Amino acid sequence: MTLSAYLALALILFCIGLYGALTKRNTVIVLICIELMLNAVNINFVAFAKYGAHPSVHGHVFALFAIAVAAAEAAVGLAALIAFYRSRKTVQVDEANSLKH
Amino acid sequence: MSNIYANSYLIIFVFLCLGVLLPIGALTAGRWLRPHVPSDAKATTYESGNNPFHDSRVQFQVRYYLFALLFVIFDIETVFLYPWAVVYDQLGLFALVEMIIFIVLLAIGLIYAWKKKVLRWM
Amino acid sequence: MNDVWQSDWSMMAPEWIVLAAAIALLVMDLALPSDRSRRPLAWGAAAAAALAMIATAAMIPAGSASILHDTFRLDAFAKAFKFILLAGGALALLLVAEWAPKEGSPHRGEFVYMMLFALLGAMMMASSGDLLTLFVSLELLSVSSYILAGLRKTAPASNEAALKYVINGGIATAIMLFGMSYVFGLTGTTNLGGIARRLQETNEPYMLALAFLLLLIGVSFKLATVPFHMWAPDVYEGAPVPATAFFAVVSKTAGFALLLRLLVTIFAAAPSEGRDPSSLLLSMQPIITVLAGLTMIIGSVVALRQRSLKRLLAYSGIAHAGYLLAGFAAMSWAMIDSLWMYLLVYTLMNIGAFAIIAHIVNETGSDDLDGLAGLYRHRPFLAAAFGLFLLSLAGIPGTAGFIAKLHIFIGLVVTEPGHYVLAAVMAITTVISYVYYFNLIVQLFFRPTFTAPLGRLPAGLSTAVVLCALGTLAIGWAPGLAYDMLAQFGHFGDFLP
Amino acid sequence: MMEQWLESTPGWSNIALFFGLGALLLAVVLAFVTYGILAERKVMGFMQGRIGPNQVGGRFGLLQTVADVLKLLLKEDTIPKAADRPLYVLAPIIAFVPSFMVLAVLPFTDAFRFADIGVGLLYYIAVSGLTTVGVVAGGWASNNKYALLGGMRAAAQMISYEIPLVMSALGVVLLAGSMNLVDIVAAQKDVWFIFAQPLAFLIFLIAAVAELNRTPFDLPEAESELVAGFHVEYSGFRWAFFMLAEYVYLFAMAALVTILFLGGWHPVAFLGWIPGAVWFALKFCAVVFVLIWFRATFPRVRADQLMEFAWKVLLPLSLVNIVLTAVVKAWFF
Amino acid sequence: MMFLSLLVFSPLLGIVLLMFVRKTDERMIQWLGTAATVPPLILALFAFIQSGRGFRLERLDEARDWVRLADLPFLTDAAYVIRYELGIDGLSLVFIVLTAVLATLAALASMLVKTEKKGYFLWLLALEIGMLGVFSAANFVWFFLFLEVTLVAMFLLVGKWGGFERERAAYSYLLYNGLGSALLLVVIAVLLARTGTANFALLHEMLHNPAAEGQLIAPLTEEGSRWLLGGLLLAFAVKLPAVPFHRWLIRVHVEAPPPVVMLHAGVLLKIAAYGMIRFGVGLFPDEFRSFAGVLALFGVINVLYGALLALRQRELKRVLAYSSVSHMGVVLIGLGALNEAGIQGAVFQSVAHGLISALSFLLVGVLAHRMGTTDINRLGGLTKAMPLFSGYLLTAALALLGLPGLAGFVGEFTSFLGLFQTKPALAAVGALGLIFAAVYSLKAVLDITFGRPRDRREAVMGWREPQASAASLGEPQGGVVDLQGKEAVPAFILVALIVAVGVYPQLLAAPLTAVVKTMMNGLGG
Repeated sequence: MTLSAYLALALILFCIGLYGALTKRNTVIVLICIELMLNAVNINFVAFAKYGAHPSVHGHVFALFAIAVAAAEAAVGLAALIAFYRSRKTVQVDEANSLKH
Repeated sequence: MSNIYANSYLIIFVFLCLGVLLPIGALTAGRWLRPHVPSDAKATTYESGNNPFHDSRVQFQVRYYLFALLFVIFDIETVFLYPWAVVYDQLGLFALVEMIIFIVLLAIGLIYAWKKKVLRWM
Repeated sequence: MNDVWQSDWSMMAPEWIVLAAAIALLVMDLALPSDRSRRPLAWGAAAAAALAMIATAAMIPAGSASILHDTFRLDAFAKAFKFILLAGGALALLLVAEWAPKEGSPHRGEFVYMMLFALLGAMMMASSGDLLTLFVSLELLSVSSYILAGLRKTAPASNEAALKYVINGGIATAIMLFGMSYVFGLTGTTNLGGIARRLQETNEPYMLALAFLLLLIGVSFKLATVPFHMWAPDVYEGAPVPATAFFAVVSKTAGFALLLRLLVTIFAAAPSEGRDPSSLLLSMQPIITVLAGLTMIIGSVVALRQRSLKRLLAYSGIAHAGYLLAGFAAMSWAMIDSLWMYLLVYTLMNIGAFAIIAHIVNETGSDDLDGLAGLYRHRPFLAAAFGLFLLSLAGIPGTAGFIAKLHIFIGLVVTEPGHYVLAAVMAITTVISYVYYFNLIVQLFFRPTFTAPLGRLPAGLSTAVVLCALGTLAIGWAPGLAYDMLAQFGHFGDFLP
Repeated sequence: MMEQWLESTPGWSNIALFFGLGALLLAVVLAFVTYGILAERKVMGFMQGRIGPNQVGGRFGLLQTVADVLKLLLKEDTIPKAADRPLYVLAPIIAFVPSFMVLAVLPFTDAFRFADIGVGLLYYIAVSGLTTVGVVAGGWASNNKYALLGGMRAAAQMISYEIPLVMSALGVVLLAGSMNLVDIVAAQKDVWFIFAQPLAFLIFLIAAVAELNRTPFDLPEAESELVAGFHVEYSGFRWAFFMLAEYVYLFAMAALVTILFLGGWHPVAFLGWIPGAVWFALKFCAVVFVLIWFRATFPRVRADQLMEFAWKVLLPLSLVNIVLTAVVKAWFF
Repeated sequence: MMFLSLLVFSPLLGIVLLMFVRKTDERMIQWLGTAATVPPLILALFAFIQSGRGFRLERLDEARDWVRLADLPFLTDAAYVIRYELGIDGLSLVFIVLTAVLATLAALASMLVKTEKKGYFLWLLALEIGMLGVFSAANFVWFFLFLEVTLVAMFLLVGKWGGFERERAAYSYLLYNGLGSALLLVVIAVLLARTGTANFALLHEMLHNPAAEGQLIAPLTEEGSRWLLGGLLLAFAVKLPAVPFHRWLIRVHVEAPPPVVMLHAGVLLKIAAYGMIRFGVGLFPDEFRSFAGVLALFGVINVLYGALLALRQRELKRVLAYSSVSHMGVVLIGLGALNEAGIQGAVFQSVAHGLISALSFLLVGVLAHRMGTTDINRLGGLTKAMPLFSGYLLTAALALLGLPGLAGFVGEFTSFLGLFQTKPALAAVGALGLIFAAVYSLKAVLDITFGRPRDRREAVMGWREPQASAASLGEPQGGVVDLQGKEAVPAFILVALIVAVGVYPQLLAAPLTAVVKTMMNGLGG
């Protein structure tokens, strides 16, 4: 019961994140949505580590690493976004269209 | 044991509620007490007495972002350092060596930022 | 913790070499005055990668082993793929040495060691025996790649490429991690072997299938296959050419290493509700097959319309990823063999092509395929080399590309029942690909020149071109060279832990 | 006392109990803020050869702050037309709530403490970081150039100094082997960490001052440069809550310094007969005094010096401190 | 024994030497390029004569380790070993000699090519290597390898040195043949994967020896074999070309430089016939039976369709192109007959058509060079200006229509003889094509040689302007001069060969007999 509640929460968060990441035009929101997805992953890991069929500390460790990596990715993502903003003066994904056949 | 855990977070929740209630209460009380005589002049943005011009949400200096990014990286590293520090006694020499390597890598990152003049505010 | 100290650290020699080189170059780059050329750094990095390659080759005869609680595996698979990764990395670094964008190249130092870090990530990925190391090394590769894509800070195209890469990569990473979390949840361990063993006892076919699909989607980003291929053309076009070459070759190889390590190890013996109850992987075969077919078709058909060389090679890369995925989908005994062979060959021919494109971009500032027109007249050898790479990419016999493709074909039809439809799709898309490859050949040899003659090929590029051309020819006419090496891996019998 | 309550089964009665206790603490804190401000003005007056407040509430101006608060309460509330209204209203609350929440984990004595969580220190650092959001939000929502600049500066400063703060506290965690603040105090039974970790203490103190936005690091509110920083558009009680947050943080930070480095409620050597609460209060007051002292004596640093100091001096030093601590601990213990 | 390798790769010597010749030294290039085609010719003729004296061609077999694809415990030692294997029999020898002869003649005729001769000769020699290799390969993979060499070489030769629409022609050549090759590759891959070998003899053994069937890596069902044969035949049908796939042939014939068309029509098309005989009949005799009727039907369609369209063409190159389609139909008919006469006829027809089309295209090349056009409407009365040329052209036309005593007759006659034995009705319909052949070849040639140069559009109702190729638009080059010595030599040799084969078909039949006999045994009588 506990586990499935966490899993459901994570799944919902993940789906919201995925939906946002795939549909939103504002890059900042897209990046935040990606973070949302990653956080859903962390909930999963921690929930499994505590209430899973085979509880083990590996889940916590994995969550820590996921957090760290997500931060690194966010940092690079923001850096890319800033660089993009400085050259194009926009943060809308659909205006990132200078690269086309 | 588990009660301590649950109760502790209950306390934190209570504190959160109190923290939210106080400003709400105070501001509501203030609404009853304070005068309310709005005018256009009062609602203008304060710019040292000049008439406000332009939008103030201008582009910031990039250095703010740079510091923000640096912060994100270094702050997250504590995710590894804190657990390590807590169980340091039980880990032995290997953990020390490993963490020194980690810190050296962090330091290299810092030196990199330093050399690239990221740390310069002006 | 004693066992950690007593681990055989020399097993990680190639990784140590690359890591040490990366850090040393980083420090040197910081210490050197800013007006000094960074070209020697790139050469040094290429040398380090070559050294690591030799170290890897020296380890081939040794049996498989693992250290650090089976998180780092040095089996035949790891060695084989590291060999390709390092070869690709070294060649791409040669391209970095001659990188000369029109705004100057103030970030060549970064270019060099970010590439080494990415290479390190790819190598660790080939060697990992644990979800965690797999994930972290994947991200080391990915994050470094994002930076590589955006290294031309003042070029809008490069910025856009980096942004798109990050967003797509981030989504893919999240999807894959979500799959990993389910895998972990079902087994409670992150060790790949442990997961495989525990999964045999689980009875959660639907969650497992979901995990599989999530992982597959996540991996398909690295592979640039359907459904996550859309980033490739934009990123390839916008990124600096050496970075593009790196993505095309090393990232792709690493992606297939990931695919095999992750999906095959975990799911080969997992229970399933599908058509083969004993193996989830086999029950998912139809899906992979469809994805492979779609990838091949989309890659080759859309490539027909491209005028940018980098974009063209991006789509061709998608098509090639489709061929590789087809080799994977067949799941014959030749699976890993043929993938290895194909990736090796793909590395050689692709980097060779990118080296020449790098030269054209350096000289003309554009990668339109008009830039190739009449190259034959003033640079006959360059044109001949490019022609060779194109023929090889097209899979014409006499070049390495043919042998690799033949091997995939054999893998496709050797199983019972054979994947004839996939083989047919592959054959037809190959012929479609003739059109755009030969279109370039037409430009090279038939058309008159419009532009000023290109200058001489600089040392780094010519080294890369010569090495790649020799390799392509040698494997084309004496494939025994590569197959003898492949035979040493013993058909990756020790792949499953 | 508290321990029993903590071990009882959670329920509505517990909530009511904790609510009561929390409200009590809130009252204490508000009292502290009221008289802390007065004390600050008095001490500064003394140091600057002035008298300080002496009109309202007797010769010592005991009701001065109360009067100030009442004045704020009666002030008209104005919200600039160009402001982002919801965010503008929300910002002071966002800034204040975490400042109060961090108090939940601080143990004042053996008995007088609230939540007992294993990651107390981490909790403090994490939650206190949220205030930055309120500050930036306030600066941004005001739609005022000064406010925005002040908000940005505040954010930059707070995140910059959070790193050395966190890293220096790591030395303490290393020695104590726990992040639970009670355990950390317990670990100082023999030696206070100010002696075991002098470098960490210095870094922590400096970073703490900067985190509190107090002189010499009060750039976000530098009146002479930015009018009043991020809260230039705020008035009345909205402004009061920014101010309140600042002084609650003063309270919390002083308590934290006491807990981390000054041995909490542990007595000095032979003076064990004095109750722990008194010891804690004494140390706490000493820290507060030092902070006020700083304010009266140090000139404000320049913005560039401020940032570079954090990254180029404090951060490397704290890294060195971590390594040193770890090495020493590995060799000698 | 390196004889076959030497034979196949001897043009390589020419390629290497040519590399060192300056681009501008055209005489030297022409001389060297021609000389380079002589060694294979000598070797091929030597082998031909020796085998005529009873030398056993199997003794020429060569095998060398090349690549071992897999080394798995459950496989036998020989499995997945692809060796470099060359080996010929009478059937291959005939085609090798044809190739060698036509290559030399094409090199001689290459004096008609004026631009970038160095590159031209490099690729021409590469093409020759490919063609020789295709016929010498004793291994499917190497067969394919050499086949693709010809593909690339032809693409470049057509695309760079061809007429006005050369690139289009090159692309359609590439696409059609690429598709054929891809199909072939799939078949090869299946065979290799299932049997573990690509060697013709071993494959034959594996597929037909019940004892060896147990050694198959994976089973090959009857239905599977039928699919394989179907794929094989389809692949070669594209290359032959059979009718729905013939468009590329027209383009290539019209646009390619004449010496290249000589080789293309003379040899490359015959690879398909060779492949059908060698692999279709050789490896899958039982399954071939069920396809024979379809093949014959397609052959008849080819013959009639090609001939009818040839009738409608007003441009000499197109006439010849469609006549090629028609004549390749005869090859299909021979194969479809599936008896000794039929197969022999198919080979005869291949060789004969090779020689005749080479001659025709040589003459067309000269014509285009002299007159700047090959449009029949704009040519006429050449007998006066170019009597020698006209004589040759007439001979070619006569050979084309299958006049007894010339090579064409032997092939057509034998093929139809074969078909009459098995499917008389179909044969009767197909024979109509022969009548058309007489009409279109004579009509075209007589118009050119004797007719008056005028626009005859009004004479033939409803003609649209035939698509004019570049060659038909240019101005006459170098005035109207008759066939000159250098050009007359290849023409003369070709005529001599045509006559020789026509008069003494035993010349070809001798080496073929044994091979065809073996194949008929495989077919079970």
